[in-house]
Amino acid sequence: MGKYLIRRVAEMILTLFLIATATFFLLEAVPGDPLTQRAEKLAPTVKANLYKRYGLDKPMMERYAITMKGIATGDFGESFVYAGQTVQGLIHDRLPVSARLGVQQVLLGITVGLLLGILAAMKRGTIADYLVIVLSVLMISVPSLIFGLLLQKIFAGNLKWFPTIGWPAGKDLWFGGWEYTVLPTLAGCFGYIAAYARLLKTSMLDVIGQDYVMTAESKGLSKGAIIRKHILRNSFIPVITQLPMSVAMCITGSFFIESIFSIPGIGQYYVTAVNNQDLSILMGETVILAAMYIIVLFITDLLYVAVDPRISLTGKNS
Amino acid sequence: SSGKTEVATAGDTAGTSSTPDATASNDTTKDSGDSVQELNLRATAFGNNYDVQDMGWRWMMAECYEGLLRDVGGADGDKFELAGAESIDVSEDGLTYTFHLRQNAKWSDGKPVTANDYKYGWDRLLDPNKGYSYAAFIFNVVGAEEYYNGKGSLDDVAIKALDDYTFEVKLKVADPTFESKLVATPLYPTRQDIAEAAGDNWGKDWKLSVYNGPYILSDLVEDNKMVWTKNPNYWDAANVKLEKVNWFDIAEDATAATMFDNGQLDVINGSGDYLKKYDEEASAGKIQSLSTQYPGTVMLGYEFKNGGESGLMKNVNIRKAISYSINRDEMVGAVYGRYTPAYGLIAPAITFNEKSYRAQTEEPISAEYKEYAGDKAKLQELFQKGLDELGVKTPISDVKIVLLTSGSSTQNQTEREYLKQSIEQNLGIKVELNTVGDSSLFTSERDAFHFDIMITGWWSDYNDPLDYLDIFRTGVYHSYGLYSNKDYDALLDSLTGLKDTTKRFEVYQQLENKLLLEDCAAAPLYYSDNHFYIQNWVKDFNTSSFGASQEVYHTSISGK
Amino acid sequence: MPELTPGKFEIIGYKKDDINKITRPAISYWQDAWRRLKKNPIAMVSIAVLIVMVIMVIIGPMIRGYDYVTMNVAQKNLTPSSKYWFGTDNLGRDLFSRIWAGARASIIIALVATALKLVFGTLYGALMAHFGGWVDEVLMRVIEVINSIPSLLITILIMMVLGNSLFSLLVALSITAWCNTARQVRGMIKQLRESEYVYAAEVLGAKPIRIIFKHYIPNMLGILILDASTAIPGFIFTEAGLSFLGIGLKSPAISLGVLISMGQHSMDFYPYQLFFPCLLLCIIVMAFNLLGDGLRDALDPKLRQ
Amino acid sequence: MEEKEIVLSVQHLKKYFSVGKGEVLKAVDDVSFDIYKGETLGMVGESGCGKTTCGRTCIGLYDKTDGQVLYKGKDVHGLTGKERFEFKRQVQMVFQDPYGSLDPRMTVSDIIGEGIDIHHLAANKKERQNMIYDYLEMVGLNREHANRFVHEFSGGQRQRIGIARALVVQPEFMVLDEPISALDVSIQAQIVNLLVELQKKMGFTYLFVAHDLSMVKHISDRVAVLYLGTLVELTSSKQLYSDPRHPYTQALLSAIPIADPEIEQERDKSKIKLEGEVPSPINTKPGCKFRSRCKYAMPICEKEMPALKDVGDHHYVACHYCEMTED
Amino acid sequence: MMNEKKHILEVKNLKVSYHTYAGEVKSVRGVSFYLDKGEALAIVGESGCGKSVTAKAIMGLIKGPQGEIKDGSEILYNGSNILKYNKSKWKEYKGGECAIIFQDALAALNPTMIVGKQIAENLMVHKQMSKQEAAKEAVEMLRLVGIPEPEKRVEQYPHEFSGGMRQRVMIAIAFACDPNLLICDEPTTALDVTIQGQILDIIKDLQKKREVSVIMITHDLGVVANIAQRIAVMYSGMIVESGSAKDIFYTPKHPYTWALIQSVPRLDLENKQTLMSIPGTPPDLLDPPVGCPFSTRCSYCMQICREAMPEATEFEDGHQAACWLHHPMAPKVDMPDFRGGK
Ligand SMILES: Nc1ncnc2c1ncn2[C@@H]1O[C@H](COP(=O)(O)OP(=O)(O)OP(=O)(O)O)[C@@H](O)[C@H]1O
Ligand SMILES: Nc1ncnc2c1ncn2[C@@H]1O[C@H](COP(=O)(O)OP(=O)(O)OP(=O)(O)O)[C@@H](O)[C@H]1O
Ligand SMILES: [Mg+2]
Ligand SMILES: [Mg+2]
Repeated sequence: MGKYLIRRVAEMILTLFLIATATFFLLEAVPGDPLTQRAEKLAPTVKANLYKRYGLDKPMMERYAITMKGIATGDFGESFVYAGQTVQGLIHDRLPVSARLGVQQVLLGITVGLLLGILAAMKRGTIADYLVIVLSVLMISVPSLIFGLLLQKIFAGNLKWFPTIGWPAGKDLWFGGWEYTVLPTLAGCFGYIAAYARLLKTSMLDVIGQDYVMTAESKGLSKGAIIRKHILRNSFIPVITQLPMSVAMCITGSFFIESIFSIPGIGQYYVTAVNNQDLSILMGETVILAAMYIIVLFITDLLYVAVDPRISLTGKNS
Repeated sequence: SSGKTEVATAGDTAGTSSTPDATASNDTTKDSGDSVQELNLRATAFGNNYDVQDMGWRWMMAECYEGLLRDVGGADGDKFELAGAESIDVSEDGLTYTFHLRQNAKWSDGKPVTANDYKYGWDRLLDPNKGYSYAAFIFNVVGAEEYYNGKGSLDDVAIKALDDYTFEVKLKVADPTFESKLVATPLYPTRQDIAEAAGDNWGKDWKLSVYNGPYILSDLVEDNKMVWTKNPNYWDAANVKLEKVNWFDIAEDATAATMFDNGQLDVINGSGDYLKKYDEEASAGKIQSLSTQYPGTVMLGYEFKNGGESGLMKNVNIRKAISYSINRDEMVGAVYGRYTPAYGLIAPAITFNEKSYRAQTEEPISAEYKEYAGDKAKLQELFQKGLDELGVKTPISDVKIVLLTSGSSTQNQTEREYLKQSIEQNLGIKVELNTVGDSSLFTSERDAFHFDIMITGWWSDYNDPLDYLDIFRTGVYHSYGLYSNKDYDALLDSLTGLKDTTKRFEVYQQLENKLLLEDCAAAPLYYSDNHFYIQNWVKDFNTSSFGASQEVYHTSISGK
Repeated sequence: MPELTPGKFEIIGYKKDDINKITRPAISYWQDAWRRLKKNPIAMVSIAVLIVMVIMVIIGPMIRGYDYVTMNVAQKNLTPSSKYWFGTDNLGRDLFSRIWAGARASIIIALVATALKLVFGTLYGALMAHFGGWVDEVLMRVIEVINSIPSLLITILIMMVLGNSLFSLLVALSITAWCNTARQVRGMIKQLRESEYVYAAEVLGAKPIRIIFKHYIPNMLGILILDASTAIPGFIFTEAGLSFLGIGLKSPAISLGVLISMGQHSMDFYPYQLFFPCLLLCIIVMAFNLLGDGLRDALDPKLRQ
Repeated sequence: MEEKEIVLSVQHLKKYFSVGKGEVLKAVDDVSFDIYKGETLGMVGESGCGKTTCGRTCIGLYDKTDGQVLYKGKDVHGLTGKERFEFKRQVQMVFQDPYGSLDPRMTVSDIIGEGIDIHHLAANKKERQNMIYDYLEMVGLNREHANRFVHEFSGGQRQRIGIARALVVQPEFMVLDEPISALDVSIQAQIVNLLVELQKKMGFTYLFVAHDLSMVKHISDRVAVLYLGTLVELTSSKQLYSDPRHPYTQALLSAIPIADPEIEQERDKSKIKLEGEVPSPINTKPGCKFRSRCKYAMPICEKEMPALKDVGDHHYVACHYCEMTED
Repeated sequence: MMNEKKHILEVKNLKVSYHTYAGEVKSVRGVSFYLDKGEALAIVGESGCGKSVTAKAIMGLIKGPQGEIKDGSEILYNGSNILKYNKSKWKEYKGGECAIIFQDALAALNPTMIVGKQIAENLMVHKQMSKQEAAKEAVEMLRLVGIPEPEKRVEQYPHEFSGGMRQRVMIAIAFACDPNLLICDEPTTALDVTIQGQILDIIKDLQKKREVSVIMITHDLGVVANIAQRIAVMYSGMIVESGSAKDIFYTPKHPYTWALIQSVPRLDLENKQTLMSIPGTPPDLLDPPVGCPFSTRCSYCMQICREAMPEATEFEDGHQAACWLHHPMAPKVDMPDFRGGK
């Protein structure tokens, strides 16, 4: 186990290094640089000073080395566009906000999605099944931005049940100000509901056809017991596989939600940074997001083992 | 419970809060004196730059900081009021300016605002190592340009603090526009001790700043909310009525409209279809409306270096044909639903001799435009003439020009489609769009000369027509297609030291005519403006062109 | 009960020809799958809807006789009427024509991106499966890296590098999507490689090329078709999302995404400008999804009889 | 037995599979035997003992781990180019699973034609077609089956198609990997009859793998008994059934159920009951692999793997106990 | 009834169809048989003839919308028709009265549940045991079926067991609640003969000890000979012959049974002697023939066989066969004498 952990961590670090490298060169390939805009009206000497200050005057490979060294020491540098903003600050201020939004969306999405999936699988071919299909297609076809605005208009504007914009801060960062989180969470979770409902339905249908379900039936177990004890756990593997994707998506994917509800999260900042070619911030954010993704992948592997005893951590299969 | 909730955005003023004054916006029984002096405003982005010398964020700085003069908006353009200065002495020759500073002006930490603060700010502006782009505002100061370019030293710059409350500046040549530049934030004072203590972080971290304006920036969460509170140390604090100003970062117009309709926002900046809706409400007396001109002109720029991708932009007739093929009236109505069609360069918001410059002179191309307007045959003839002059044999229908645009909003999109189609329909040529998402890519495309025409514009920094005319001087900005005309430059130079206003006015006229009518250096499309809709309980809300676009210095709430 | 006569009780035995007679009709795997699909009303409705869609995106923009590009400012923002069935947009263009033109672009983008994804993903996956060992490891790492970088970043950056064009849009869309196909193909080939009929071909002395084209590809088609039928709505949807960020198509080209993002801005005033493109998007996505479900059933070997 | 031409000679063949993390599965562990021209060598052993692996390694389908397989004197795994190609024609295989071994997306004529195409055995389309028809009829199917897909056929018919596919390249040696175990009795007889008939007509050499001992006895001249990857007994089929030596073979033979209630119920008492668990083939310990279930197990069985020894009349057994009782 | 003993199970005219995209598969087409207490009945027949479907029907495992038990079918368990059972009676019947052992034990065991729980589950449902009691009993059950170290083994997952042990776990599950009726659906097909022998011994042993009635489904006549007292021969969804084991093995009356018995290779045969085999393939149940389903492959086929299904002819002591050859008008044909080879 210890050996396994060490190997896993080494692999993760290697992957992160590759990701950082890929991101760096991808960003280099984009024409223009983050200072073009700012330096436009400057005299040549002053411009040169500015480029020097951000280290953009150095050749690419040297900058690559510097960037990598920075990342290794946890120093991503400061924003090129918004003077004074650092990745560290970002992690401190914005990441928790996005994380709560993401966690709430994914949790709600998965819960409701799974319930709908079970419903659809158990009532296959009935109205309920088709209703779930239609609902899930609707949920993925209508952009979350539109959902968000509609929810805002109806529940904050007309009914005044919830505040229009805002997000809990300070001591409420994690567990307070629920009323502020209702609409954004709702608006963002539809995609997950749809995805998980479909996923679970498919995999449950697979499992229902298995012989051991028939064995369970022949024991005289009730339908509910069969679903709970025999079908669900065996249907979870594809659901777990989907998890890292959702986590990766929920950070950058909440861009629109964050923007319409004025939520100071990482998604909004990320898109702005991309548009501004804000190299240092992009590097930092990408590496952090990737790290999160990789960690979730690792957790997923643990979950696999927890769910399916046939899978072992060290060997792929036994 | 929400009362105890700590929330980054207090969107609860009308939403979930149970405090009576928040929900009862139509509660007439309340005495006006009871109203909470708190104003809720919308912004679409926070500037993230707290260094006045950088002028990064004018609308905030104009309220939280203060310079020698304050720009105050009015019905007929902007006026200057003394602010940090109590009086200004100008020498006979117009070269020496002596500012007598207000002795009761204080920073938010209680320290007095001194002449040295101004000197430090101005010195900083010129510091070649800092690279402030607005340094050119004071290049006319003796020794300034040399110092900035590394050829002189700071000691030779004629900026002096004669005593704590007397600040003196010497100019190289007399400059009637100098005064109008004084309202610009780069010429605001900066506290040396604090700025130097902050070092590299000066202007980056708002918590390190001190303020000398009516309000203090007291809280800020990026992409979310900013809070100003009244500055108790402000010299005119007695006349500042608002205790608190909340700025919400609201990205979507629809969200802002929802909040405004709910009374969660006190002022909204109308645009698109919302203009119509709120105009109706305003005429029904439900809300107040405030619309003013704004010193900005949007135009088509031509590529002068190579004549563009097509090589045709060197010819004035071709440029004119393109310019005249656009029906500005229709465009303004169809694309924006606001703004004023532009046939000149200088926007109506610019005043000269206390009156709108535009009101005093014809727009240069309005007459010639009318000759061609809507007449396809004549326009194409003009274009053909240009082709002939260039010796280009390509039939007009095979001509293809590239229009460079950026931005992804619906308005951006509609705008470029409108332009493309107008030109195509009227001239019978092809217009290809070169569209980039954001402005830094726009800059790199532009600098690579991948266009014939582009959408560009100028938003004035100080209140003088010269600010507009100067942008077309040879080699000044890249942004206008590298137009270069020696005669034009010479004419601009003749203004240096010219104090006679009538003479200056004449030269301005000549310059604008030469630029637009003779050379067609750009095709102006429209002049910018502001449309604010204000809740009835808000009093004395104002707007200005060179200060704060949403001026809340004297604003108060009553009857909410 | 037939009549019992002594003549019927003569032993005649069986005929040689009869004993090996196959009563099942001679149909191919695909015919068989198609037959099953035909029995699935929902899948058939989806196919019908898709056929109508294809016809409509070809002729739809012409039906009303209004050009979907040329503006007519005098007629802007009209509500649906007998003249303009779906109303007009903010430059006075017939929305009915525009919606079909938009759907055309969306569908073409989705189809081409899917094709790119399939081709590249298949090749890549085949490479991984074929070489195995460290090549597999390295190629797998590449996929892992691509998957870990937020796809939004990759998409936007590709659009920036290649410029705002249809081509770059396609590249940007497919570049993150092929990973999944590659993985699937890798898994499939690894599985097929162990299958007895591939061994049989090897025993016969078949060269790898032959095995790939005669055995691997035909046997993966079912999975790939399924992959495609889920990828297509995905692409339509992603393109729509990009339009919201302003990195979709270059005007005057329009897609459903562009129409929806434009419609969103006027949804307070002209909700129909948002409603119709959304509705069409829903119908297309739903049709592809349901067809995909149907295909899964039809192509599933377990349900084969 | 007089000297016969050796077609295939297997010498100390080993085939290990690595099953992740340094563990090896010894599917075939040091197996040696010869196959003579024109004979049928039966290979039996319980499921998973390495019969398929051994068969496949013998014809070069799997790489060997160690040892040697000589086909007509040439190393099967060292063949290249033309020789290898020719080898693939001369040696064929019929697969265990009639459902999995035929590509479901191909017509019968393409399946049978594949060998013709690969080895260019037909000059033109017509000749190819005729060959396909001939072989279809040879295995007892009709011409009209040529254009059908395999899922329309029953298991027995499929297995015939598999045989036709192998026959069409005119091989000399065939590995029959449990060609009947997926079929039910009435069909099994069809296939076995066909195979016997073909052998008589064309003089094929067979390696016949199965775990159904009665069928193996029926078809084989000699029989090899495999246990967990090692050869435990090898002799003529008559000898084996009348005088099994290895305790495993004895147990196996006694356990064959006989389709006769009286005999079967009588025999029930005399059946040798094997106790103990079948050990895992992964990371096996040294010593005799059968010892955990063997009632004659001795201390030496723990330590030393018994070698295959001739106990007379070409009857080979690998067992310490037999060696002792022999002496 | 010819037997004095009360039948524990009686199946009457059972018809089961599956509705597939290809059409209606008539898997079981009117099967009738009975089973007495403590008796072992073997159902033999080739692959796909409807043995498993019959078993599933008895177990109540035929499910809509695909599967359908046709009207008129009756399955009487101790005299009451299980097809008319309500939920609670079903619950009691399934697992409690009647248990089943499937062929592929790995597929039939839940891969994500420890073996002990899978056994205990049954006990908790039917014997109202507490968790602890059930767990203890599960260990005993494993011990009963001869799994060494059962205390340790109950905590393991099915994939950690060998094939034979998995099959024993299945048996343990089936026997946990002392069922009166045990259905074994090819429990040993996947196992080699030595393990097969062990499994059969366990079943026989339990049968003797607890007086369980067993239905043994297989197509291995050796297994049948080993275990069965009575035999039903199925062909194409019907029972073509049934009787005591000796009747069927020594005096079979149906040509299909003849062919079946003859095609089994016997150890006493000549080497490479041609085996008797049944030519051709069984009919497609999608579109079964009107007449006798075996007529297309039967060497004694008569015109009448193609036209009508023969009725069962009763011989001595419950031996029945459905063949036109036993009609008075038919020519006399005896079973040919080349047992196991020509
Ligand atoms: N490709 C492979 N990778 C790893 N292990 C394998 C592989 N092929 C076979 N094995 C293992 O090798 C052993 C022998 O397998 P093999 O298929 O040769 O058995 P067999 O005697 O043919 O069995 P059966 O009668 O079931 O066909 C088994 O334990 C099997 O799990
Ligand atoms: N779920 C199902 N859907 C459709 N057809 C089915 C289904 N289950 C069984 N059948 C059909 O019913 C017929 C009888 O099947 P059954 O499983 O009873 O055969 P069997 O006698 O048990 O054969 P085997 O010996 O191979 O197990 C077959 O033709 C089969 O195709
Ligand atoms: Mg095998
Ligand atoms: Mg069965």
